[in-house]
This record gives sequence, structure tokens and C-alpha cells, in this order.
Amino acid sequence: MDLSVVDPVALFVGLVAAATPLLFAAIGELVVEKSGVLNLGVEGMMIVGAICGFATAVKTGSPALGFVAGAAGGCVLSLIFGVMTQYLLSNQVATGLALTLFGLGISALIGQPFTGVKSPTMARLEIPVLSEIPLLGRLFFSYDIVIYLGIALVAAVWWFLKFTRRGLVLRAVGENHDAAHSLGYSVVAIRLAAIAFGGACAGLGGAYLSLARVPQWTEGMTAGAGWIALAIVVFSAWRPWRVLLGAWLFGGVTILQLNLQASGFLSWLQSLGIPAQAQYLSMTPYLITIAVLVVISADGSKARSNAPASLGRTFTGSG
Amino acid sequence: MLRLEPRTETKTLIQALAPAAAVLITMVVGGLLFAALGKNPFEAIHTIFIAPLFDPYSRTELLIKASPLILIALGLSFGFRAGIWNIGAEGQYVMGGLAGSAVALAFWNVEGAWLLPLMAVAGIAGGAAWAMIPAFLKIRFNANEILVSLMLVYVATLFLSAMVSGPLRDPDGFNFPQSRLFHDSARLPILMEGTRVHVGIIVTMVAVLAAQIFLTRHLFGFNVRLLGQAPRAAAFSGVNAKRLTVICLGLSGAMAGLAGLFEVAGPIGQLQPSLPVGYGFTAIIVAFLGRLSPVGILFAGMVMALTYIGGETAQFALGIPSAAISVFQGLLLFILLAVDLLTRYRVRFVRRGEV
Amino acid sequence: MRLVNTFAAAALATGLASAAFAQDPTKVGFIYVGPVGDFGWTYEHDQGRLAVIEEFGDAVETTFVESVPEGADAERVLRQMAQSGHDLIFTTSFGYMNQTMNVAKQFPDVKFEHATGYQRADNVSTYSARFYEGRHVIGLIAGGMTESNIVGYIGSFPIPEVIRGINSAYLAAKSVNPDVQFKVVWSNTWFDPALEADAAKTLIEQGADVLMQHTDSTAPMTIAEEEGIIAFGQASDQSSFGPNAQMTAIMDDWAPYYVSRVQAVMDGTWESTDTWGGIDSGMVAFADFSDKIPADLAEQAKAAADAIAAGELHPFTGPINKQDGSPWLAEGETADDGTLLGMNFYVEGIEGVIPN
Amino acid sequence: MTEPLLDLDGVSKSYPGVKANDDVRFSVDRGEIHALLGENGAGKSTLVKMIYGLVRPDTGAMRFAGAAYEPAGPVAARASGVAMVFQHFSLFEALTVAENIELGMENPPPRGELAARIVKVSKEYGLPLEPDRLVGDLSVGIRQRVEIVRCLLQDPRLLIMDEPTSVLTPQEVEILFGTLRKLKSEGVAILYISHKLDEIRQLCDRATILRHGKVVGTCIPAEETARSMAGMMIGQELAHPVAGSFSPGEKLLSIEGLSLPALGQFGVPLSDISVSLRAGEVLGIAGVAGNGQDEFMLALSGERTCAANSIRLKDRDVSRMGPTARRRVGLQAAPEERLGHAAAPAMTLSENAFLTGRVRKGLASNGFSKPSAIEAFAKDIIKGFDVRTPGTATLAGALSGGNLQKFVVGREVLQEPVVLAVNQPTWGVDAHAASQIRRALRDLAERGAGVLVISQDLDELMEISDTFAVLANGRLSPVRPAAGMSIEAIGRMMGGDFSVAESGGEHAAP
Repeated sequence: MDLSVVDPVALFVGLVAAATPLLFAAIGELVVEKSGVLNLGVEGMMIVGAICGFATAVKTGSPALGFVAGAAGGCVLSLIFGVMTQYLLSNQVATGLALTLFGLGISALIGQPFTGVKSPTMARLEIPVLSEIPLLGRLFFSYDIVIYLGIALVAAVWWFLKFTRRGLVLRAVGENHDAAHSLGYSVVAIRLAAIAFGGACAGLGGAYLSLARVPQWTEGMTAGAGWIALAIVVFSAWRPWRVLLGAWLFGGVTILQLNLQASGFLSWLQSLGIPAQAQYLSMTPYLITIAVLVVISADGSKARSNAPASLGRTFTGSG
Repeated sequence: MLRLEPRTETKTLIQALAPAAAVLITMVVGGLLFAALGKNPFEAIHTIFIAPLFDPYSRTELLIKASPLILIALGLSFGFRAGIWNIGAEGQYVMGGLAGSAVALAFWNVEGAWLLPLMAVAGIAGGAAWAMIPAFLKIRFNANEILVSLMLVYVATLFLSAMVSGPLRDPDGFNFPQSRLFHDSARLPILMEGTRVHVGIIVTMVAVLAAQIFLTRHLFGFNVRLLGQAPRAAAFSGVNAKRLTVICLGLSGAMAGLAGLFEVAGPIGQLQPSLPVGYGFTAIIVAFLGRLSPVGILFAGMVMALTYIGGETAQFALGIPSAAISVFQGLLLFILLAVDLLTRYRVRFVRRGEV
Repeated sequence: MRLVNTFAAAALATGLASAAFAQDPTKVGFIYVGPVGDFGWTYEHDQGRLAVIEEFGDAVETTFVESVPEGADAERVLRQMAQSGHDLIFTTSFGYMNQTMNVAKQFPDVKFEHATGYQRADNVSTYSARFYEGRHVIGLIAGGMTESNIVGYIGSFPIPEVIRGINSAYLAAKSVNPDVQFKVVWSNTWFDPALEADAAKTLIEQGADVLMQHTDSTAPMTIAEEEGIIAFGQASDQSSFGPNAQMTAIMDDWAPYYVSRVQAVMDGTWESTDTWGGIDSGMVAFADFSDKIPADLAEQAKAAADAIAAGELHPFTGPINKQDGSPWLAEGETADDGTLLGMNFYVEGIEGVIPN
Repeated sequence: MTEPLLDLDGVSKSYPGVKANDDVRFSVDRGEIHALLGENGAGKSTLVKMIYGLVRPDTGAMRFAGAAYEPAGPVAARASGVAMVFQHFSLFEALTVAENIELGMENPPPRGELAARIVKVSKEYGLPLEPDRLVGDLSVGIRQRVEIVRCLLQDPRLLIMDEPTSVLTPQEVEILFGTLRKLKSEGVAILYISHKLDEIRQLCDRATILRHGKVVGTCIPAEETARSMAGMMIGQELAHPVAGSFSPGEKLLSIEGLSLPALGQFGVPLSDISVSLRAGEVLGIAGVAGNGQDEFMLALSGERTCAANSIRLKDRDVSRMGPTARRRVGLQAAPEERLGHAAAPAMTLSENAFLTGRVRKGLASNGFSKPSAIEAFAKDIIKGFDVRTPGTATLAGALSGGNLQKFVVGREVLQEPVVLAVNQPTWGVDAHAASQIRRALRDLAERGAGVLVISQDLDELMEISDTFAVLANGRLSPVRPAAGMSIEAIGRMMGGDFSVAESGGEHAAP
């Protein structure tokens, strides 16, 4: 065992990259849930974003266009969910699950000609002077531009929800759709917009996976990232900056367990007879999420829990 | 301006016709999809929807594939009716299968007629115990059961993975992450020679019947419906909402656990990390497609199984890629959910502004 | 195509062909654990299937079902294939073993070929490739080319197949570079591009400048290319993902085996066998060597491959001790297949324990 | 300025089965506090919803500030200068005071400025607020301030206040009145909805009185007595009790020192209620809605359990029993809200018969329902109480209000309870059905049961009650014989002054 090879800076740099697809999907779903809608189709929207982004990047040679197409793909898929749940009043849980199934299928269908194809590489953003600062340079200035965009998006969502009127209306709709309706706000239109935004973000997350993190197209490549995004939103207690923290936690645990393996630490524990299987480590973020949920729910005052009170409830527009 | 109004009476004709109409629409849309892929649409639809019904072996497989879906969906339907959202049936299914397998593996060298019932009890207990976690956290801390049960799916799947590559791994299996094969007295008896139709299917059918009776004829079903439709009327009637929450979650967990056990002790015959194949999630859709009624779930489970089995045949018989099959399934679900709307709401034209 | 024609002509000439034969092609089924688009394990099996079509043309009809989970569904798919007139079915994942055996029992007239398994019956053959032979060759290149003396190895599950590969590669690498060290990371999955990419990055961060993988996606190769280190393709020639990074690839070439087995069915000479093919059989092949490999090292590696093919060299030739220092193979002794098939220990020099 | 600010000309609105407003005409001037007075169900809420744009009138026209006024929705109404404070506030608990106020404004100033203005305006009008507090953490009185300040910040020309004082303490009421008078002095018109006569006399310049959806009169409250206004509101004459000679039988129900905390933000706590009910007695309980009626019913039905020994049926302590157990011993209840509480709308009449009839009518054995017995019971109710319905398979929600009410009351009466408590038994029911229901309740008492009727319809209470009490602010007045109650006494009791009841009554509570 040699823990000294685990470079904390490298660990951090690795987890930031690993967390980015999760970050996009989760910050989008946060906005959706803040408007009172539970869309369980994140996985489906991500994978559709992954293939749309990849296919477009390959066809046009432009990763930037790929990201735009990824967002558009996720957005279009999410609008199926939006129309079904907001106009046709179908159950959100069932529709979201069907969306995931549909998204996995359609992405594989679109993706058939793109298997084994290499995407145009994305130029890494080399920030000339800053990235050369020892330690800090690597910690903060060694990423591709999309990672910075992801963090900027978190800031934007935070600002939008906290400081803008539209953000306030969105929160109000998610909190009490009947009261918002009686004040004259269009619950359905606001929710559709939130759903579309969530879809676009999930699509971006998927596109990051297929264009930057892996980068290639393979069927089923999201491998559950969309579900983790849902967990992150809960972990964050619906607060944007905590989404960043949650994405880093979930991404970080993966990176950490790989590092602990590579350094021989898990191996060392096992040689002592401790069942230090990687699976147990992978479980911890989910358990932490449950603990967070319990703590915020148990905090008596409903208002302080920050959970959208209308989450998952169908708005029938009567009243 | 179009407006949806809840129906005040249930029209059985519409209720019966809606799913049939949805399947028909899906056939047309799906046919177009397959035609676009350069396949003969009629042949494709026939292979997926019709052919399995006329092949004796496929019919038995239909039951085997539908059985876990139906069993889990039945359990979920009670909670859904009462407004309790267990979406972690997949995890409960895994824990049931895992607990039952642990019993089978503990007695890997002991045979006896008592073993299978003991495994069943373990399976039920495993699933129910896993569902008790969200139940407890909900009634004690008011934690959202949707989110807790969903999180626990991943915990269960990882736990299964740890178990089959750890303590429950076959010691003679070359380190492959799977358990020993169960011996015969730990396997579900086969009912029809030459098929895989096992006792679990009878249990499922009995469960459909029992669920139908309990839902329509028993106080429990009545209370569940009442709590879901009119919580205050339920309180007035004397329903203890907390206790019912625990019972509904426990019941759905128990049935998912039993389904998991049937799967490992039935068609699989050992514990594998690939045990969770999404039955717990698909069952949620099945429960809704079946409108939360046991008989409806029976049919919905069968239709769902049909598309799986027909889809496999379509792959090797017609060369339709599996991706097209899942797109097709997705379409079917969307159309069913959308058409179902017409059974619950009436579309009416209204003057603008009258809201 | 030419071969088919000659074959058909010959058949006609000798009067052996019945009308039924001409109308009733041999039906060959494949069941895959992943999508054909994984560009790894399943992809290579599907390449084998395409080779069969290429070879026999209209005389065969091939079918496949992809992404079939190991478990209850597999048995049904196999059974429906058997029932629908298939003559020969390839079951291409270890996890299909029990299902293959069950269905084979019920359809004695259908021939089954189970990849990487160890159970056989009158109508069930098994086949696998001695990938460890290939691992020896890439181990030589890795040992010779590493500058950090750290080779990163992404393993899937700690099964004998994978452990054999690690041992073989390590012994070869150490023979040319006594200071070499292997870092092994287990992914506990065969296929998860994102996780594999992360594992590759982690290994690189921890000093590896050579990557080997025993998982199925091309993600590690892509990462190696990005990070400017070297790597070896798994299952397929992955040079399109790593034009600079890939030194060579161990390719699973199932085509010769599949063609010969289909031929045997056609000829009526098929019988249950256990095939463990190595470099000599063509089952294990190499992608073109990169010109970045120093010429003498490339030469040495090629020579080793030839020697293995010729049966002059065995990658596990003593003296070899087990990890704990206890002797395994004496001087000049070579490992028997039984031990190799059940290999569950590291050889001396590899750090860490095999997870359980 | 002769033209009124708001003018309603023949406005009508019907809902299925109910004419909520019928040819309503009245006007409100600038700088006037105008009371809209009426019993519950007189049509006040529908009327103000029309003015606020939430409901559109069927016929008739409205004018506002000299122009035709047809608001398409609340946004349009607010743009015209109409603001409204709801009885049950439309506030968002998880948002702050400032955010809640911003949501109600069309063109809010920047956040910082808004917060400053909230502080300033709220102080100016004597309703100080902290903009950054979460509304969920505030008391009901403060929440109302948020609603009012939200309106004030938009410089309204007409402010509608729906029962604003029902949730306020007396001190808070004083503060509110100060605010309203200040607004009036600034030329703002206020439409003030209430049925609290004293308040209206203190505060309002004019009053329009509604009864059964129609305007029955206008007056200047300062020139009227509480009695004369009550007369207009309730009807000129009190009906004489039809109750015959009442000979009290054994004591069936005794409640002693019943106290319960309030339920929810608009609830009223019950404090120290003591009363008893004898065989053959119909006890009428009057009171303005929202004075603890719902809580009292929940305590009687068993939906909320209470401290041991506070409720006894005959000699049995039922305080800790749930609804099912109480039914078993014979204490039954019929709550006010028919749909969703007394009956499940999406269930059939048979199922609704089963809902409470299960125990006493033996409709289930071992938990399994007995369909033929249920069917028979449902048919008995339909037949016995003249419920107009195609059959027992009809959904409860499809029945008209009156029919469903007959069904609900019939369901309880036919179970021959020992004691039956009913809240608003004829609320929204046509005259014929109402008299049938009252007859049935009397008959039940004559068969030896005790009947407790809570109602806001004084006519009704006078008609069927032997004894009479008033619930005000969660307290119950002493019980008096119904015969000989004067409107004035009732009015004072409703205001919480129980001294009139204590002065003479052989039925005073022990």
C-alpha cells in the first residue's frame, strides 16, 4: 500500500471532470423540481443528448455545435414529458420512467452508424498564465471550457432563482400551484419552460459524456448517471450550490475508490480481513443522501426544508 | 379553448376500449417506424404482437416474463391507490431475491421440502424489510418515500454485487461473481414438462385473484381506495393513515421480494449480479397501465411481456435491432398513458376566460 | 463467395446436394450479452458472424439477439432460437452457461457453442481463446517501453481469465524490465465507458505511462491518446481511438473458428469439442505494431509471438513463485491448462490482493 | 365626483343547482368603507370573486371608475386598481415576506427598494413587517398583514377584504381598523365583508345586505342597531320552535372540560367546553363559522381524540376512541363538508353507505364486505330519505348537494345512533329537502336518541331545537331552552358575551 501516490490535487481535478455530466443533469432537474415537477426521465434525456451531440459533432466537425445539438435533443425529449404531464395530466412517475425507456431506445437507434467513430477532439482551454501557477493552476485552471460553463450555470441558476422575478415565480409555482394560479400566473406554461430547461441541461450533460469525458458513442453509455443526478438534487436539498457539492461528492466517490484501489489501500484492508469492497464505498453517497433527506424533512418547519411543496402533484387547473 | 373535466361516472365501455385503441395506434405508429427501418411493417407487428400468442412455448414464456411484473405491480397498486409512492420496488426485488438465496445457499448441502417455504419467507421478509426503511422514515421524519425508496435501489444493487463477489460467491466458480447453483429442493417445481412454467406463476395468479377480492370486497382495499381518493373522508371513516402507509409499503416490498425470490429460485436457479433487470421500474408502468386494478395489471403485464418476447423474436427472425424494440415499447407506453386520459377526463370546449 | 460457389459446385457434382439443402440454408444463431455496437467483446463476435456470411453466402442464414441479460431471459431466447429451426447457436458469454446446458438438454439435435465456459455435453462445445498468449506479447512491449516503470491495468472481475492475463503480462514485462510494477484497478463491470475512462485517468495520475485493460469499451484508449501515453487495444483494433497511443491490440478473431464450426455442421462432422485456441489458431491476433515501438523491442515481441505460435514458448514457464513466495513452477516447467483455467493467485512480484 | 367608484348593475351568477348571485345591484364610493353583510352562503364570496376577476358573471354589468369593467383575471383586476385580501390567504410559506409581496405585484421595484418600501409602508399603516422573514414562520395575524401590505404597495383604489377579522385577536382588530380608516382618509374605497355586526357598526359607512344571493337592503350601520341589522341578515322573524313538549330522558352524552389545540393555521382552539345531552333532546348550537365548529365536530366524531374523561357516552369514556370505536358504542357524526369528508365523491353510494355503516349495520364480517347487505342499506337510505339518484352505483360526486346531504344524514340516522352530532345539516339544500332532514332529526330524537345540531341558520335551529347554545371563539355558552331566545341575546352570545345566557336557564351547564 502506498497512499502517498494519491495526489489530492489530481483527485480533485479528476472528480471535477467526472462530476460535470452529473452537474449539468442535476442542476436542470433542480429547476424542474423547483417548479413542482418530478421528471424521472433524466437518464433518457441524457443519453439522447449524448447521441445528438456526438452525431452532430461528427457530422459538422464542431464540438460546439455538438453541445448545442445535445441540449436541443434533451429538450425535445423533455417536451414529450411536458406535454404528457402538463396537458394530458398523465402521472409524472410513470411518464418519466417511460421517457427513460424511450430515450435509451431512440438513442441506440440514432447511434447505430456512429459506433466506433471518433469525435472531433475538443481543444482544452489552456489559460496561458494562470494554468502554470503551481498547485493553484492545476486546481483551478486546468479544465476544458464546458466545466467552467457548468459551474457558471450553477451560478446562473442560483442567481435566477434567488434574485430574478421569473425565478421567484417559478419557486412560487413549485411551492403552491393553486395560490400561484389564483395570483394569475400560468402554472402550465412556467412548468413547461422548466421541463424544457431541465431537458436541455440533461442533454448537455449527456453531450459532455460523449464528447469530452469518454469521449465516444456507445449504447447505454450513461450507465445510470441520470439516476445519480436525481439523487444529487435530493442531496442538495434543492439548493444550487449544494448541487455542485453533491455532483463532486458522487463523482468524487468513484474517483476516490479507483484511487484507493490503484494505491493498493483497499487491497491492504482486505488483506486484514476487512470486507473493503468497492461496492460499499459506492453506496455511501446514496446513504448520505437519505440521511440529508431525513434531516431536512425532520426539521419540523416545512417551510425551511426547501423541498418544493407541490413536487410531483398534478395541477388540474381548477380553482 | 379545450378543457379537461374529470368524469363523474365511470364508463366501462370507454375503459375497456381505451387500451385496445392505444395498442392499435401503437401498431400503426410502430409499423411506420419499422417501415422506416426498411422492415416489413406487417410482418414486424405480427411477430411482436400476434405470433407469440399462437405459439404454445411462447405462451408459457409470456407467463414467466409477465409473472414478476404482475406480482410487483399488484403490490405497488395498493400503495399507489392510497397515494403512497414506492418507486423502489427494484431494490426490494433484489433484497428479496438476495435474502431467499442466502437461505438456499446456507443449506446448499441440505435438501428438504421445508427449504422452499423457508426461502419464500426470507424473500418476503427481505423485500418487506427493505420497504420498511422508507415507511419508517416517512412516518417518523416525514421523508419523501419516492426519493428514499429510489436511493435504496442503488444501495440494494451494490449490496447484491458485493454479496455475489464476496460471501455468497460460488467457492468452486472460479471467482465468477455468482453463487452456487441451487439444488432441486431450492428450485421452484416445474408445472409443465418441457417448459419453465413454475409454481410462482400460480402464486401470481392467486395473488391477482386475492388482490381483486381484497380491493373490492375487503375493508383493507376499501380503506386504501378511500385514503387515496378522499383523505379526510378516510379519517372520518376511522382509517389510520400512518398504519396504512406502513402496511402498503410493507406489502409492496413483500410482493417485490417474493417476485425476486421466484426469479432466482425459478428460471435462474442461482444468484447473479444481473438479477435486477428493471422489473421493479417496469412494474410501475404496468401498474398504471392496468389502472391500478388487479385484472387490469394482469393484462398490462401480459402486454408488456408480449412486447419483450415478441421483440426478441423480431430480433432474430427479422433482424430488427433491439433499439427499435425499446423505442417501440416507449411509444406504446406513451400512447397508453395518453389515451388513458380519455377514460378519466372528458374533453370539453369552453368559452375563453372561463377558468 | 468464390468458396461458396466452388463448394456448391462440388456438392452438385458429387450429387450429394439435395433439393432441401439448396432451399434450406444452415441456420446459425448468436446471442450477445451487449449491443453489437460496443466495439469490444460483442462487436468482435458479430464480426465473426459477418465472416460466416461472407464465407457461405446464401448457404447460411444468421440471426442474432443483442443485449440479452444473463439470467432468465437468456434461456428463453436460446430456447426460441432452438425451436425456430437453428442448427447451430453460439452463446457468447460465460454467464449463459447454465442456460445453454438447460436448453441443449431439451434440443439434442441443435448444436451449441458456448464461449469461455467449462461445461460441455454431446451437443455443447466450448471455445475460448488463450488471450494470455497475447498478453505475454504486449507485456514485453509494455515492460520495454515504460519509463515510469508503472503499468496501469484495468480489470473487470477477478476471474481466472483476467488474473491469467495480469500474471502473463506481468511476467513478460518483468523479463525485460525487472523494475516494472503493475497497478491493478477493478471496475466490477465489463462495460461502463465513463467508469473505465475514470479508471484510466486515475492510473495515469498515479504514475502509469502504459495502460492495459481487460474491459470492453474503448474509453481507456481514448484517454491514453488524450494524455499522450501508450496503451493496448482490447478485443478490437482500437487505433482509430488512439492512433498515437495504441502500440498494438490483442484482437479476438472468432471468424476462423466460427467458419470452421459452421462448415462442420454443414458437413455433418460437428462434434462436441473443447477448443482453447491461441495465437497459432488465429483466434488471438495482433493489430499492426505501432512504429513507435523501438525496432528491437518490436522484433523481440514478434519473435515471442511466433515462438508461442510454434509451441516453442509458453508464457508460464518456470521458475515462477506465487505471490506469497511459495513455488509454483519449477525451472523449465510449464503450467498445465487445468491450473491456468482455475488460476486464482498472483505470481510473485505483483502487489495487492485479489479482491473477494 | 358624483359617480361611484364601483357600480354593479344586475349581476347574476349561477352554479349547477345554486343561484349564487341574483340581480345584484349596489355601488361603492371613493373613500367609503362599504360593508357586504350576509350569512354564510348568502353569496358574498362569489360576488367579490367576480369583482376580482376570478369568476365571470353570467349576466349584468360592472363599472369601475367610470368605465365598463370586465376583468379577464386577477392580473387585469389589479391593473385597474382592485386589490383583495383573501380570507384564506394565497401565501407561499417557503418564501419570504418580500418575495410574497413581490409575487402579488405587477411591476415590483428592485428587491432592495421593495424591502425598504415594505418596511416604510407597513410602519406607516401600523402593520410593521420584516421583509426577510419566511412566511411559514409567521403567525396568522402577521400573515394577514403581508396580504394587506401586498395590496397597499400597489396603491389600490378599491380594497376588498374578505372576513379579515376572523383570524385576528382583538388587539389586532383594533390595529387593522386604524389602517383601514387611514386608507379611507386617503380616498381608497374598501369593500368589507363580514357578518360581525358590531365591527360593521364601528367601521363602515354603508352596508349592503345579501340574503340567498339577493340584495335585501342597504343601510347606514351607525344608524342601525345590531338587532335591526341581524333582522335584515337573518330574516325579519324568528321561527317558533316546532319542538313539542320536551321531556328530558337519561343523560346520554356528557362533555366536561373539553379542550383541544387549533388545527392548522386557520383553526380555532377549543377551550373548556362542557355540555350534556339527554335522551330525546335536540341541542342546537349556533355561531359564526370559524369559531370552533369544525374542531368540535372532529372531537365528537373521534377524528381527533381528546384527554381522557372529557367525553362520556352514557357511562363510558369515549375520549380516547377513534371513529370506528365511537360508532360501535353509538356516538355518530355527520360533518359539514359533504364531498371529501362526509362522503367520498369518487365512490358509489353503496360504498359511501359502507363508509360509516359498516359497524352498526354489520356490513362486513372478518373485514369482508357483504355486498347484498350494503346494497340493502344503501337502498334503505335512498328510499327512506327520498334521495334522487339512478341507483346505488352512482358516484356520490354526481349527486346534487341536497340529495347527497339527505343521503349523508340518512346514513347516520338509519343506524339508530345513541347520539348524533350534525354540522350544517341543510347547508345548500332546497327548502323541501331541508324540511325532510329536520323532520328526520326530530324523529330520531323522539325515538330516544340525543341529537346535537350545529348550524349557522338560526331559523333552522329555532325550528328544531329544544335547547340552544352558542359557540364563539372556541368556547361554548351555557345551554338555554330554545323557546324564548331573543335575536338580541343570540347576537350578543355570538359576539362572545355569554352573560345573557347565564342569567336564566334551567339547562345551564353544570
